[in-house]
Amino acid sequence: MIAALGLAVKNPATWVFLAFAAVTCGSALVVAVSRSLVYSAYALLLTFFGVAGLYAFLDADFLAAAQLLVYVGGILVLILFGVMLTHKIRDINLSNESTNPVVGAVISGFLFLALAYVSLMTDWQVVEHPASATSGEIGRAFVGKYLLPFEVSSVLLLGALIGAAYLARREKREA
Amino acid sequence: MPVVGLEWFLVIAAFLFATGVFTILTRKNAVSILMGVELILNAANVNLVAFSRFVKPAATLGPQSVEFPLQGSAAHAVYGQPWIAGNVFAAFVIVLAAAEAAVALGLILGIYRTAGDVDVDEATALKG
Amino acid sequence: MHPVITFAHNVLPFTKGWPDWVVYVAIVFVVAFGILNTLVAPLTGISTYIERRMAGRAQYRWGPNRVGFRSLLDALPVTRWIGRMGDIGPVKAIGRLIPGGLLQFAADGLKLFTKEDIIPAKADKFLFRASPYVVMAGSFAAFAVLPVSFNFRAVNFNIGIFYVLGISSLVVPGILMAGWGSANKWALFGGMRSASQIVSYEIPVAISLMTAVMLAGTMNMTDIVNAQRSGYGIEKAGALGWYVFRYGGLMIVPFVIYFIGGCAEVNRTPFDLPEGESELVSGYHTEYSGFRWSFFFMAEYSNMFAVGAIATTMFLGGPLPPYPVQLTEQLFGGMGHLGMVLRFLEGFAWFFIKSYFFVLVMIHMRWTLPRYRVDQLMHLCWKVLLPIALVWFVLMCGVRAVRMEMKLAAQPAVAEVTR
Amino acid sequence: MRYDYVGVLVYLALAVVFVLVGMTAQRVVSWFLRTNRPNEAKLSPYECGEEPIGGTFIKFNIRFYVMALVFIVFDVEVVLLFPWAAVFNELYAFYRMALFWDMLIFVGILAFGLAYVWGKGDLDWIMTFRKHLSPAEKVARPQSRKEVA
Repeated sequence: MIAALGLAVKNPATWVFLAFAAVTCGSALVVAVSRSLVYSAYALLLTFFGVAGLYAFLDADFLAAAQLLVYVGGILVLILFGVMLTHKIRDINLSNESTNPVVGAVISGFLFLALAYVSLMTDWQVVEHPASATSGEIGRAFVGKYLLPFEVSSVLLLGALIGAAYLARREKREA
Repeated sequence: MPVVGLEWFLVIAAFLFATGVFTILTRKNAVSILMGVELILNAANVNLVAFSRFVKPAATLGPQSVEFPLQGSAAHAVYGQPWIAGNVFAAFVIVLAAAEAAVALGLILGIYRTAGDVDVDEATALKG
Repeated sequence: MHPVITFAHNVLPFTKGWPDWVVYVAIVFVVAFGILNTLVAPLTGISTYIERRMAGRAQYRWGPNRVGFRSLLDALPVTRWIGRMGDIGPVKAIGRLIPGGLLQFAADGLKLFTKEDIIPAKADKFLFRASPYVVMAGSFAAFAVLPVSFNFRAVNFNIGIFYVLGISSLVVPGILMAGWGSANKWALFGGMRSASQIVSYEIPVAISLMTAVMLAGTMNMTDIVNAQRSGYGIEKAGALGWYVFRYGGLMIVPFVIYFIGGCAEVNRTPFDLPEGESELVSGYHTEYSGFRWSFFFMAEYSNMFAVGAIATTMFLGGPLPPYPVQLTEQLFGGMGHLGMVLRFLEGFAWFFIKSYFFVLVMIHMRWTLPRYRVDQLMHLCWKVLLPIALVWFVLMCGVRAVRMEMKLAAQPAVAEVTR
Repeated sequence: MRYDYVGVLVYLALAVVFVLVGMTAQRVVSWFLRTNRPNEAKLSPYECGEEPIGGTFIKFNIRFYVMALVFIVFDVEVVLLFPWAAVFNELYAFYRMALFWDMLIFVGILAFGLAYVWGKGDLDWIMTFRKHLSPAEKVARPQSRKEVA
């Protein structure tokens, strides 16, 4: 254990990993506690970026790029639009008040400790397989083993599209 | 050889999950709550991909004998590498997250129109 | 061992003692620095010069025509003497050859550098300062996977083009950051418009790029280039192997959709609604001044070049010349290290010429076409480009499937073995 | 593989360092060359010299939002189709036309979604909502896009 840690400390990749982990966790914390809604949203940008970095460390190249494309380029933009559209904005610092921070901190702290305990104490059956390109494998899974989820996800997307369009359209009747 | 072990990723994912839960519990703003949900989904994704990278795939994926099929073989074509399952799941979670974000923001917009605010404590009526 | 490291060990023997990752980072850093200093920063300058000259031609006025080599030469006594020799034909002709105004961009850069850096009082200082970093990172990192010459690229990423789509989406939050942080109506409005336009046009662009990916069977940009070395069953196909000309010209449609969408993604006329001068002052960077502003400018021009470079790689054979590349391969192959250098230069020259051609087309479009209206813009994206791109993707898949069927029918034994 | 990520990181870092060095150098120059005299007029929002009226944060057209909603669905579609496109050549000999029909069903379902939002007018930038208006209001509103222009 100690020897492994010593090796890890000497490896520069460990430090890069720690930097990504710090960015991810730190910005997630900002999302949770920031007093400004816009800062929360932009901290979320860093979190998504950091998670993409973690995917890179897990050799999931396709997912890292998909994370950037969907989360940063899509969901985050949607959230930012939501922030800008649904506010009676008077000031650049949108307030983002929170309630019951103590109760929330206790519950989520307990959750974190429990999950971390389980993660660290379980004897995982870790196996090594060669790091290889994942995009081809994912494509193979989409047309083979996971064909049904692949097709059903298009139905899900259709439902989301129709539902979101309907919700966004609805009110104008009254206006 | 991976740089760092599985536990590191699991702990980071647990932290993301906890911050997501904290956000959902404490925020009043609906958009903030959505951000919390996105954090939780990301945490789940990190877990899935980490297990996909590190943990031995269950033999139930494909025939028992095919654990790491050869590149280009028929078994490879049909089943792919079994360890990819976690990555594929993560891809589907991304699909889910996108769909959820679209519908949730549509709902938030609806609440904003009827209530004039996106405070979830105020949105108590089911019909606008 | 990574090929880049092997290459470094062969060419620069003193690197053998270094750790592998140091060698790799050093090599990639040098390449990236080279790209930054040839394809991004000076090219921005040259492009502004060319753009303003072309604008001058289009609008019957002068572009920049003072600062430049000609003025430098005028300052020397000898050339002053030549100039006094007056309107003798040949001398005048020589004078014409040395364009004035070529150094205008350097002067402009110097001016921007020394300008006052204003941050509005009401602005969100942090977001205002952070935005250029995000925008610059998003547009520069896309250069990492471009195959600038034969089998030469900084990063041989196996998801190449998908990575480009992913990393360039960093630009959108960056633009919204600038718009929001400025605390200016027009900046915010320009940012919103810009973000909505970029994300909308990303869909037809991605689908038309996907068509080329489907034909090549890979997302790696180098492999996509190599797939265009031959075509129509001809080994030495030259330009015929490029994807625009393949499949009887069917691929022209995705190429055109890509180029239109690419123009819209860099927010230039006729798609420059986000910075339409007549309504919004200059879009999301209205409040930016001085050197801080120049990063947005640089990002815009490097994005233009990137759009051209991706079009070149995916549809026009990248660094492949229009004549059969095998000819020069044989010619330079026997020349050792000099041959390697020549081959690199050949590929880079073709890549650069083709990519820069698109930049010139974009500049020309800007000064030729009037601006779209916002509803026309969205109409074009969602009701014209997207359906055509989708239908064409399905069509090309069908064509490809038929081709594969024919190939399999020709050699049934192979099909049996795979099954 | 892992080296590729390092290369990407170098590019990202170089872009950030480039901006950082530029801004720092500019600040250094400012000590002895550049003017720095902010005043109230300079620091106010730039609105072509007019006095700014009202706050900065106007309410936006809902259309931006609807476009983003439609966009994200198709964005995910692209993400799912890319791996399919990358393996099409490789797996064709194995699956034959079944591979093509897989894709066609997937694209077809989403094309239906596109047709739906198109037909419902969600893709029109200018919404007249004639359907929901009384006849008197209909007369008052512009009837076609051309009139709006």
